[in-house]
Amino acid sequence: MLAQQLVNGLVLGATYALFALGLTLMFGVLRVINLTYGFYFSVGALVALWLARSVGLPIWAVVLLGGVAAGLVAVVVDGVLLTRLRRTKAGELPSLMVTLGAVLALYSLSAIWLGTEIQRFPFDFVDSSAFEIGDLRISLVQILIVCVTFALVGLLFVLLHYTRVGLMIRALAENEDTARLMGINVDAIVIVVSFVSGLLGGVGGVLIGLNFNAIQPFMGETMMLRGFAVIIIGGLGDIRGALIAGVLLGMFEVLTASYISSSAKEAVAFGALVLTLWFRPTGLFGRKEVKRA
Amino acid sequence: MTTLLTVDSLSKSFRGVHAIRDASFDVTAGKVHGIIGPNGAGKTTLFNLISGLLEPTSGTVSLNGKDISALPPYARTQLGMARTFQNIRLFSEMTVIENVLTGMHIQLHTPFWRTLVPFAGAEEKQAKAKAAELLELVGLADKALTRSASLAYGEQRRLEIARALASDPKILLLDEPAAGMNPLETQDLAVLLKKLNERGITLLLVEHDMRFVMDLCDQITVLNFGKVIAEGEPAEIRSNSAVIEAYLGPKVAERLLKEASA
Amino acid sequence: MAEWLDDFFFTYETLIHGIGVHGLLALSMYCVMAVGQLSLGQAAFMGLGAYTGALLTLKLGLPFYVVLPASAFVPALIALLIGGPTLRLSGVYLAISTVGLGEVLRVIYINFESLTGGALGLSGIPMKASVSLIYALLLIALIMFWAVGRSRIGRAMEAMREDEVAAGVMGINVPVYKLGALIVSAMLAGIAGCLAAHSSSFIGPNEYGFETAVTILSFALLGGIGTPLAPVLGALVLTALPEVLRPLADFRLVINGMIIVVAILFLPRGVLPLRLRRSA
Amino acid sequence: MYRSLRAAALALGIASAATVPALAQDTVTVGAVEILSGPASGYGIAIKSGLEMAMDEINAAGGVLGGKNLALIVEDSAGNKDQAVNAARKLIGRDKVPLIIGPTLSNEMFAVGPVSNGRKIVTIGTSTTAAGITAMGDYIFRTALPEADVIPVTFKTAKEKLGVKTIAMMYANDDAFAKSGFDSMKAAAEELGFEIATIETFGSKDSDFSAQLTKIKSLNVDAIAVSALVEPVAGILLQARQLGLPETVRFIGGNGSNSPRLGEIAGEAANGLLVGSPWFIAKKDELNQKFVTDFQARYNKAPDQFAAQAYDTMKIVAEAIDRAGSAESDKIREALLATDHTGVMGPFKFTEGRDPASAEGVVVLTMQGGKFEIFE
Repeated sequence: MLAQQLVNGLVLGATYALFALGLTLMFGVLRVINLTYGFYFSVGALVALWLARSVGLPIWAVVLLGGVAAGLVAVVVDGVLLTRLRRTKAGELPSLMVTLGAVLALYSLSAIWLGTEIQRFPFDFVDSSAFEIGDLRISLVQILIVCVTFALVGLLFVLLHYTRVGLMIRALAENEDTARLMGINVDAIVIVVSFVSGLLGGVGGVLIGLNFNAIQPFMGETMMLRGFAVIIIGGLGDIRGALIAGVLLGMFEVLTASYISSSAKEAVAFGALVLTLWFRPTGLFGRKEVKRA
Repeated sequence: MTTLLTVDSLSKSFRGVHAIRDASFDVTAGKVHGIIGPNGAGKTTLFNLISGLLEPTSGTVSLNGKDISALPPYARTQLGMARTFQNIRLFSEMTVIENVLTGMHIQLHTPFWRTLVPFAGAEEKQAKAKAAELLELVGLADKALTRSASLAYGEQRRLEIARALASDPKILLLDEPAAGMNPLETQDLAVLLKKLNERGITLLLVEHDMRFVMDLCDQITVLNFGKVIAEGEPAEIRSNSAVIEAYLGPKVAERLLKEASA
Repeated sequence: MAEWLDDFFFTYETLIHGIGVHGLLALSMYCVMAVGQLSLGQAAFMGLGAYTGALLTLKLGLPFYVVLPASAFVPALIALLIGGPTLRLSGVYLAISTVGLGEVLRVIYINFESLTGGALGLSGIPMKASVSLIYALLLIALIMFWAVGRSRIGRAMEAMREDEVAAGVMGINVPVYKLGALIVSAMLAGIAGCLAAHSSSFIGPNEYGFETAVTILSFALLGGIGTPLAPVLGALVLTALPEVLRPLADFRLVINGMIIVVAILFLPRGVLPLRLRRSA
Repeated sequence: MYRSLRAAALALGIASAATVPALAQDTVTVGAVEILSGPASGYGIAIKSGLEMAMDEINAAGGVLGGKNLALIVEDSAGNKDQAVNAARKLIGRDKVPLIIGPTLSNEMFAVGPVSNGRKIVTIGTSTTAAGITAMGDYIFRTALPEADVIPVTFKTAKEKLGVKTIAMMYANDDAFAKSGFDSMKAAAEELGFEIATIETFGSKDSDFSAQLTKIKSLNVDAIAVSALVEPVAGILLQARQLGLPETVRFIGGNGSNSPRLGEIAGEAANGLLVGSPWFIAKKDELNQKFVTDFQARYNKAPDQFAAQAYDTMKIVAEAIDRAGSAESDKIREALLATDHTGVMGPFKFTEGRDPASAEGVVVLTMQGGKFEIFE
């Protein structure tokens, strides 16, 4: 049973990490806690669902297009909501509040439009077979989730550290004014970062929708609370931290449910969040950067 | 000749980059002390360390012999330190006089419910009289009820000084007070600062305008790459080879020094 | 009293209670925002007050004049624990940790079944919160905030809201003011929660979540935070609107969300861009 | 303060007077509070359909009290307890109805009950299955069979026909409906002498149940009883099969699983699930057949149990009004207690505690190929 539970924990943790990647990237570069992020997750899954049902596209196309659609939505949302605040240097809290209002409106509108009933991909859409090693069972979708998560972290790392765009993104993350002075087209980089974050969120939505067969407009909202815990524990803006914190959280939740009590499972994420805030507010790997007033 | 402010072996690094390295100097009570240095020398960082907006990596700052390195900014203000900012930071929605009254925060003690009673608050009345006086001093008396965001640039700088004076500081830190001013405004500012100094307020200022610094200051500390490279009276600084080199590069410095000695 | 008036009060009693309670909640939000902070935990503090009050009434049978202060005290204590570490950090930490607080409390309400009734909540709470009590407390809170706003403390709070760093340099003890504001706001939200519990007879663990927190925020942002009266008017409008315009009910959350967006982007000083006048 | 409230009241009163529907003297009006908008509106709309169809049949057959028409005002609660109370207060205070049908959810009923009972207005829940509803007061009735009556029938069938001895239990612990269903399940399991291997909980919005199911799998139980709304139940069924839980382990559902959505989401994974239902569309008696045909013709969709319960409730109410001889709440209450009605759900009486008297009409269903059928 322990082996199976560790697999369960790894898969659950990978979904948390996958969800948190784009969220932490957005904060790391754009300095915004963007609450509309959960909506991109829903958009990815809903678009993919529509493509799979009505157009009949195969899985790889659905994952990709779901991600792209979410990325585009992210760019539009960022443009409408945050450009103005960025220009006036309005700070963290107004940005957080504006995304808060927007996400409430977006979720509610899409719920009115699409209903809140759970939808699922067609039954034969993915091979539901599983590998069996003794008692241990791992399904293809689960393997896909873990692999995609690690692959995306790798790709993101390469993008940030070995490309020109990555260099510009990091310069923007350090200081917007300096980046501008260095001749970087900040507006373009903001669009790139929004798109990549949205894409990550969207891909996460499709894969997690595939695994759990539970797609509906609010699916991003439930993930968002876990996402917060992961990015704070991992350190705001820290991609490696998000991966490790996500996997650890998944493991802890599963092990708590199996060896302590399933009703304690819910408390793990927020317990860890509270402890982090108390003892290590900049996260597991966060740099010390405490502002004083 | 008592020392008011002592900076002792102060260092600050941001993620491995040393912004201030082992800086030490004293500010004598009643003097005007200038800090100069080329762009990026660490002047503003030094100011933020002295006023408590940043925590030093090592070293100490003492005021009147008391180590204040661990104190937050508000506590330093209570001990008699005040400052202005390079990029003006007024409370822009407030009126001009309210900005000054905010500066008096630590001296006022009337409990809040007194505002419920009409005609109460002798303390508030005195505070307003003092604020008006300060505005008079910086030449903003007629703008007391204007929203501060609508002041002209030079006026905003002067309001910042009035606001800083409101806490009755022993030492006033001015971060590039003449930045963005035209020569006439700069001249007025120099007159104002001299007046303050005559009232017994010690001034510590960072400034780019060489002539302004040389005219005004009694003592000058020169920073380059976070290090103190020279210290002395204006005349000494003017002829210091290290300073000239820091500002103009080694070649020009050599030529200038040769010309001077020829 | 005329019979129709009696019927009128009966028909709108919940709404009248609701407006008063929401007014108190809007003030509690105002209190945090007045020092430039954002708490998404007002719903959680409200829930804490509601559960504290309901439990003291139901299990111990304490009189209401003991219950009400107690339901302000417990949230205040939690605010102290949350605010201590997070208020030293940048504003987003308080916002996120208060969201976390709401979740932690929800899990507690659900799991401590013997005390809190779990998912079934607590029912049969006696209706002790009269209209006059609710509105009297709202009035007192308004007057207090008005007085504070006009005083040197109000000036310090406005300074912090505009520029925290500059306010600190003015000698304002920024951390203490922030913590104080959070504690007072938690107390107010707790009182509002207790009043709500004692006017609706039933409370459940899922009522004090994220959506409620955002709704409270939209009260404050609709009115704006220039004066304490503005958020109360915001609460009045947003509470009465779905009742007056029933077809809007489906779009209630959409409207709340849009109000926040529009207020932040286009009306940063609120729909009522008033500013409290100090006599200077 | 009070004076200004009164002034406001006067102002509003004038405005609202115009919206009171002008009802003729020869009409008896009853109210209903149901969820007509928002995520759970499906339930409320089904109930409204059942109520209105029954009302039209009654009026076509001569109405009530010797020729008066029966009328119905349905107010929306949107699934929100405050809105439910506001709606009930409006029905009582402004429309002066003697009786309210609804509200839809048990949570809403817990908020509305004390208000309507305090005004001595009869309130009848048609879909509120939680424990403790009717205990709120003498004027609170329900026609919905509480879970506590349905579950034992299902469990007994599982024991007798499938030889179930050891069970695991799962429920959504943040959901009042699921929790109250679980309480009934636990009581029934203890009553029948089942061995409860473990009790696992989850959140009603969770989508990952692998930890709980892996643990249950290692315990080798005969059946798993699940109390939750249909979405998490479907997720549990799918993941259970994915984790290789053998098909011989039966799932037993509560009222939440009694929905065709289960087959749509879970498909083959739901095969073999058992659930008890107070009503089933394929019940063969003539009354039910006619109801299903008429409903299909009128609304162009098949009725569900909520519509069926509402339909019977409206008929029961009409009969009670006739027996009471007047549309006064107190008299209707007395008359309701003497109900003896045969409807689409089967024979119906109230207990002294104002709950349905018998669970005779309960049928045990099983899921096969995504559809429910009667379990034989």
